[in-house]
Amino acid sequence: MFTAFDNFPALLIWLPLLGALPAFLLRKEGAAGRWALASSLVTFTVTVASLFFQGEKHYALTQVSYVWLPDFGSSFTLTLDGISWILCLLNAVSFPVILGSTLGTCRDRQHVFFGLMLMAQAGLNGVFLSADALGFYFFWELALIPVYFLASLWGGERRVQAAFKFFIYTFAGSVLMLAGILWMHMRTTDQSFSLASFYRTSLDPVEQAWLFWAFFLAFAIKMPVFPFHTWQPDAYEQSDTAVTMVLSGVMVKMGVFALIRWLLPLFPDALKRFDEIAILLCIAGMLYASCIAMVQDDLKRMVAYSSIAHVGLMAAAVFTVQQEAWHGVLVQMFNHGVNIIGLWVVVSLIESQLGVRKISQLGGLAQKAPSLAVLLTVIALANIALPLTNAFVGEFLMFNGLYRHNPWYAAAAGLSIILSAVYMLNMIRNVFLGGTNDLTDGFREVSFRHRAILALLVVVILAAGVHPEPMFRLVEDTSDLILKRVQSR
Amino acid sequence: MNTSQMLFWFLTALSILSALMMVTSRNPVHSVLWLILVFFSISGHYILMNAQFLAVVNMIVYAGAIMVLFLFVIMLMNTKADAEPRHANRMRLAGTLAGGSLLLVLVAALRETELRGISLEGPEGDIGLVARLGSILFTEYVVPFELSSVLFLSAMVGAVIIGRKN
Amino acid sequence: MPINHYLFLSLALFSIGVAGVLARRNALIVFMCIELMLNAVNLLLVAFSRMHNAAAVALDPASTVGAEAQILVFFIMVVAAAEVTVGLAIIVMMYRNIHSVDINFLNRLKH
Amino acid sequence: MSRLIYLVPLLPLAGFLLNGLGRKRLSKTAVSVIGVGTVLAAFGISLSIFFETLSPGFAPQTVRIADFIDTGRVKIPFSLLVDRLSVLFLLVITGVGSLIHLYSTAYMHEESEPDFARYFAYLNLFVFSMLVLVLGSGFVTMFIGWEGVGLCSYLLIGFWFRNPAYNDAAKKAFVMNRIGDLGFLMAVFWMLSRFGTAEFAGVFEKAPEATAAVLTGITLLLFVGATGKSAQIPLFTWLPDAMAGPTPVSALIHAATMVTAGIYMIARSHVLFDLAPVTQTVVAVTGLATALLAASIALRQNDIKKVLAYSTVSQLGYMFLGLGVGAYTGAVFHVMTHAFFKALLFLGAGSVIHAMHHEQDIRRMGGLAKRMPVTHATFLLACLAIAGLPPFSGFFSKDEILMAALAKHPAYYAFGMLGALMTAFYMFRLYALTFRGAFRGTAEQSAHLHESPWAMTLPLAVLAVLSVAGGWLGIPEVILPGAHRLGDYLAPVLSGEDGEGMAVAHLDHATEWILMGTSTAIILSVVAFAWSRFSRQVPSDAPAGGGLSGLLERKWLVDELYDAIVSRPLRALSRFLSGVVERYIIDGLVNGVGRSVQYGARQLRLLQSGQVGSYLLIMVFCMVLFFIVQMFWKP
Amino acid sequence: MNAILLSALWGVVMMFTGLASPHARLHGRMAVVGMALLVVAAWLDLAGISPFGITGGGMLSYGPYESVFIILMAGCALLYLLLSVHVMADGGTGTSDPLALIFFVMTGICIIAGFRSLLMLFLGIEIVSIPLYILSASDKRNLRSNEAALKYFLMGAFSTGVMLMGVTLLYGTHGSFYLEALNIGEEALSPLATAGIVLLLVSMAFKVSAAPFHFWTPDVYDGTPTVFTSFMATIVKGAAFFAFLRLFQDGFGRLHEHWRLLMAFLTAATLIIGNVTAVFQQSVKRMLAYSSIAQAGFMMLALFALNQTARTGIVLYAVSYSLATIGVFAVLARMKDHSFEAFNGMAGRQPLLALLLTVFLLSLAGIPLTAGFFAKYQMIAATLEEGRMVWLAILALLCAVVGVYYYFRVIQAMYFRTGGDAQPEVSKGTRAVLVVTALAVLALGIHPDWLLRFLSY
Repeated sequence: MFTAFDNFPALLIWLPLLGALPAFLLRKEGAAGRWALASSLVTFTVTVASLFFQGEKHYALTQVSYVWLPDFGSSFTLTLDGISWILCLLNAVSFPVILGSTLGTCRDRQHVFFGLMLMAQAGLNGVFLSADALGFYFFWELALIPVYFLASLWGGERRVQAAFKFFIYTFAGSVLMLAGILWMHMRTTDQSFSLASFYRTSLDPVEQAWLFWAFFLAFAIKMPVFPFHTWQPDAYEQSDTAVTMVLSGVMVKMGVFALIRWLLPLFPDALKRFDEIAILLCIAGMLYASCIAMVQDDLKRMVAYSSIAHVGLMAAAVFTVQQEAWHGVLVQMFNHGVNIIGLWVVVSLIESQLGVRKISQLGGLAQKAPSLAVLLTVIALANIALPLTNAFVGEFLMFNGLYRHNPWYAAAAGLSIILSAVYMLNMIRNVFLGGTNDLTDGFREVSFRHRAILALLVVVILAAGVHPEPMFRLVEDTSDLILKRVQSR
Repeated sequence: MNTSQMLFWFLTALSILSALMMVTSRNPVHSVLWLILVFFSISGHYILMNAQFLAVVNMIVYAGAIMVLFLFVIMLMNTKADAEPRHANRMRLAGTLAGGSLLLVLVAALRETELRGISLEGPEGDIGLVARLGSILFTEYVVPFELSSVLFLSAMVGAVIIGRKN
Repeated sequence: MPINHYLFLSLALFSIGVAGVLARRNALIVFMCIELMLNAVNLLLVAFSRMHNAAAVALDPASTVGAEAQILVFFIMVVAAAEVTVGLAIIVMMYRNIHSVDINFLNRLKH
Repeated sequence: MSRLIYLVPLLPLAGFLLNGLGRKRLSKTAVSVIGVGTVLAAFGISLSIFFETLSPGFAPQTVRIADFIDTGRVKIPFSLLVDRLSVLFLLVITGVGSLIHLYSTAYMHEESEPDFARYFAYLNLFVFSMLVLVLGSGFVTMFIGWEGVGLCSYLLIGFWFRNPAYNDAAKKAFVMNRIGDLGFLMAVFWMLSRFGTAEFAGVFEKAPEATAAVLTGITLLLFVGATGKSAQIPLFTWLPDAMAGPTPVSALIHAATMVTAGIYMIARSHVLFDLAPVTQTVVAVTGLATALLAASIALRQNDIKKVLAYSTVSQLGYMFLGLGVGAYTGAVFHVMTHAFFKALLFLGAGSVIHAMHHEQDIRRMGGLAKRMPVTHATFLLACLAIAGLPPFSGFFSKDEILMAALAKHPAYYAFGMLGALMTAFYMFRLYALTFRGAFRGTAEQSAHLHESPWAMTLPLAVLAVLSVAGGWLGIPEVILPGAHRLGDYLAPVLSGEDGEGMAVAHLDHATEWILMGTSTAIILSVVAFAWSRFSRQVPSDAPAGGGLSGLLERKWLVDELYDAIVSRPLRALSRFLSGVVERYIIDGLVNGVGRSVQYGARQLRLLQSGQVGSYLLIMVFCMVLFFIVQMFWKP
Repeated sequence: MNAILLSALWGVVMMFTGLASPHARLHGRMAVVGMALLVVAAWLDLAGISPFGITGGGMLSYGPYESVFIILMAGCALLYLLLSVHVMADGGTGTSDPLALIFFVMTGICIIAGFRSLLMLFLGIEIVSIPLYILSASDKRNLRSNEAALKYFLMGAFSTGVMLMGVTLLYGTHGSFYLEALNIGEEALSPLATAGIVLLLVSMAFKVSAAPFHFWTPDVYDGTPTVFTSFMATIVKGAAFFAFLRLFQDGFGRLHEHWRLLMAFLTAATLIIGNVTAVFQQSVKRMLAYSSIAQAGFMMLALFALNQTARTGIVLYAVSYSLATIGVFAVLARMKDHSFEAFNGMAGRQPLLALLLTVFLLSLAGIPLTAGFFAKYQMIAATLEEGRMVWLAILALLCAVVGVYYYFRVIQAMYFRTGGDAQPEVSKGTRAVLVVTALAVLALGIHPDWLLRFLSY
């Protein structure tokens, strides 16, 4: 029976989507932005509220299904379980922050910008909530389109090419996934696209092998995992920072999420054959990206490479199929989103004031903007997983899982802990500390709004770092359920 | 070898020879004339096979109307001598090669058909006669017959469109 | 006459037509070669018509089996006539514009 | 009182928050009160807990505050372990800490108000982290403090962030610590997967079941962590650089407390180390090597703080030597005494630097004894203590370690003794150059030279008392049987059923007396030599020449070596990856796919020649091909 | 049958309208009315109401599947006319004649949609082709139009010859033109019949512009006046595919195994050549010509798979492809410059038009929520259902990625680049029709069930 809770999943998609339409029409200066912020806050409220309507369900696999394409064996099925909830929450938290931080930025065609942003949010929520493969694919693409436009319309000089590369690359991955989805669909006993039917379907090893790689490629490009990552630095660098926040804060989580929700439970036998390759790719990517991050002079590229390293760890941890590693991954998805958005906010504040992102041209900002420096430091420390910040919890569990899988992997991956400290502190040293120069002399403390947003993020970082338990309670049951499925085959 | 066989071989030789001449003639007018000869020889074959109606139509429509139209156009353009440049030999070679290999492949493929032993000597029906064919055309095949008028209408409109002065 | 003779004759004429289409550059002659191909088809159709008819008539003298092939030949002629009208119109139009009927003379549209 | 244990770390945390958030509004007085008050209050509570632990019925207790991580097979609570070892450290940390806080109120008074508040916030945060480190009931909780102190060290070394060199030093400290932390973490993961827990109680209970290889591995990894934090070979180079921070910071963090975290950790997990003799040897050898290396470098340093820094590294090496030979009490004892005299030395140096207007080169000092009597007196006492002369505290603790080392292997003792001699030499070289002879600074410095205010001298005095008397807590059995109060106090924690002093027990008393006597005599002569020589002769300003002394002055070129074998190759590799692999290979492949499509497009379009003839020709050829495939090719 | 009669009759009506009145507007209106009536007539066929009661002697048959297809094609043609009659009127020549030809083409389409006999197929295809030769030649002074017409005509006539030879050879084996008579299974596998099938395959591949028989397509589509290209590339091509599928399913379906390999080759070649060559193009019109080849490659998958999904899917494909392409061409026909650069900055000047174009292009690229996605989906699904040569599906998908490249070039030009001067004059009415077309594209993208259910009666 439908209860009040059952409508929440659909609501989480419709709210931002319906919010997007008026935003396109609000041409008045600033109006669209305020509307979008309000809309995203409503979504946030509803997302949080949905937690309290869970009742007896305990975030276990609850599905709500609407008729859509019965002839295709597809329905509009949504599931709000632990893992989708935490990602929807990330989405709900991120967008007010992103929109709030970008509100006053000078930008032409604001109404389009904010409309597309909300559309992207709807698409992302759809990806996280879909329990139907076709719906999942739909949202997978639909999240991409608005972001493609956002990334092409606003940003650096080479944005069109960069965004296009991003689009084509991810599209290429996702068509392979589509082939895999269709194949799975054929193999289901009831010719259905539903997640449940997919889970029930058994495949022979050869099928599993190629399907595994088809799906993996799609997700690997999205995350991105080495060596499929080259779209990312370009896209991050060239996009408007608000868009980069969406990309790095929420969108890359699509890939990790999909590994857990789709790839591993569907092809457990293939996983047994290929997990080492996948993990090694991820770890190689972590070290590789960390090394490159060390020598980047562009703030955005540096953060981009650091993101590759972090996401690589998450992906590696997923492939270990260790219980607590998965919990760590799920929690870390949220935490990484918060942290990296925080970093981008700071980057965008610097760029908007000085028009420069080159680390070598900056310096001494801490003198001019002490509050900003403090907030950034906390966020940066969270990014390198200092204990009592949010990322520590996740990384600890992930490394733990990796260690249980193979100690040497953990040791190799652990080197990135050191490297991450190197590039993060380098960045702080060269941008915030030291003396000012001609350029940075004119830097002013950032506005109260931005400080408040960053402070909010810092509070989240610390709260989640000191008391991560509620998040574990949220994801545990679902995660263990899926894990059991992966292991039992 | 009876008369009809002799006729067959004669007409066959004639048609192939004329066809080759048609293709190789440098003068378009000669080509037209050779083609008319092909049509005549084919009509001869029709008669051999008791398809009298088609033999007649072939002569009237093809040899009579269509080829005259061709001649007319050639005259209109006044291109007696072939304007084809000499250096088209490569294309000619390729064309001949392609046509030859097509023939080769087809013949090789169809050498061993189930029809191999079947001879056309046999009781002759009357379907090739005007009356019989006409009645079939206007009963069973009246729909396509009527529809073929659309073709002529189109051709007419086409002539109007293309021929009209702007 | 074995049917195969007609088959091969027809194929020979057809192939000569094809070769002509390929080898010649005068639009009119190319067109004539196409007509030759059509006639090769016609000849074969009539031969098959005769073949099937002969088999059927042996059982039923009033049979109309095989007539449809001759009907098709008739339609082919109809179509050929229509095609000739349009085709010649196009060729004449082309001649009017460029004073040539060389098919390779027009090659603005490529790549 | 031990129920209030959580207040001990929380008070400094509260101080951190108050000072940190209110740094723009609070006056310096308020900041000082908060900063010093919270630590002092924590000291008070610690003291009361300490007295509680003295009672015979005291049993170690674990105070569980909350769950930190409890998911899957990983269960990590936030809980604090109150036993004699942790309480001892509490006392040292909060005690020395409050003294240094007090000292800082004067020392840092020149800073602007926000910076002043920031300084105290950092300092309080450090105390909090350090307390978490020692109170944590498991390796993860300890790791939280472990990284926390690293962070504070980073923040405080780079406190004057306008100076790029300081920032580099801060970064170096953090990164080197991180390298060690990775080892620590790996050990934690190993324990978690092997024992299912990282709580001390659980681990120690299950440790005997594990194989020697596992234990050796875990302990070695833990030791890697310790080398980072406690500045041992190979990760010691950050500590001398860390002197970039304000001097009280050097005293508190880089001498008295944080750097001893490694010793605390190993002492805490001595159960594991006892079961891993290979690791013990590694620890001892590393400690000894570090002690000698650092001491030798200190011989030729001219920066007052650098000398003290290398001295710290060297003393830490001694402590590791003690740990390696199983003299855990000795090591902890030395931690304590070292905290007193080294803090005193740093604070004294701070006082000097303060008076000299941030001049740190001892070649520009001299003759300060008269101008700064309190500083001079306390500094001298500290020097005597560190040199290991009886009856000063350093003598007892160092002696305990050396005796245990002798029992293990004579070589340990011999080299240890060599180090002690060097210590005595460079300390009195330092003392003589600073306080003896004639003043060599500028006239301006001379004019302003004065004794420091009470807030600075009071801590000096207190620490001087402790430096002198601190050693009396652990008087060896030879001198006064049953007077090793510290040993008795720590016995329940540090020694199992065997009883303390198993190493010492092997030596007969006569040998001990002889060794003590000779060593004291030699040290005395070295002291006298250094004193007399450097009261008159001042090292030249000329840069170091070649040979051994040049090598020493350039610190054995260790930094350069690391630069050559780690930093530069890594940087070159990164540049190569970023500039070549990323751009041309990986991205090149991706773009290559696109380019090959475009190339294909350019080639394929040529088929579209625009000529009907060729179109038809291709068609016919393909038709022929189809026929061949269809009619003749039987797959 | 209603549809055939009405379209043929209305063609004549259009001819006389041209005689009666020189007003192009009137011609346009008449044509629109006629096409609307054609939709209704086809609907009556579907409902079984056939006032004239003519049967084709079994040579034609119209089930719901065929009728729905005719309705859809007539519907597309209606949209096409609504979008194009103005442009034709502006062309200068009287519009009645081209419009009459379009109706004649519709007659041919109705025939080839319902043929049961090869004779009818031949006749239908000729009725479709001959008017198209004329339409492509309709811009008489333009050498490009001349060239297109000549190429189209010569190659078309050639392929007619090939097709007739195929029909003849099949007749030789079976003694009948009826599809039922041909489709008798393995015993029909004589060399003669096989040769016939190959020849028919070649000629049909030519008609649907499958590589390597596609060479006429880019040149003809490029040279033909844009309004007519739109018609040729969409509705006609869809119908040709419909006939192609009908022939090979109902005629040679039982011999599927024996010609599958050739079909796979054709499919792969078409996909690759169409998509890859389109990448290079500098003119949007020519790009669309190659895109039509690329899309044909996708439709070829239906012929490769030849199952129920393919059967319904090809209709969906034809409709969605037609709608989107008609939409793009409608804008293109109103522009002087057909290069990509001409579209630069169009989003700023004509936001609605740019948005609509984007919808169409996304559909062509096969992005979800547009009809194009489900069209491609059906094709891939059909291929996978077939279970063999899965690589073909993967190839198709990768080609779809290449497709994104060139379709998005237009989107990029419109939204992300500045300059350009394209100011297509689009009336309010046309805009409205374009909106309707776009909505149809979206509706099919969200609920293709609506259409597919009709087809699976």
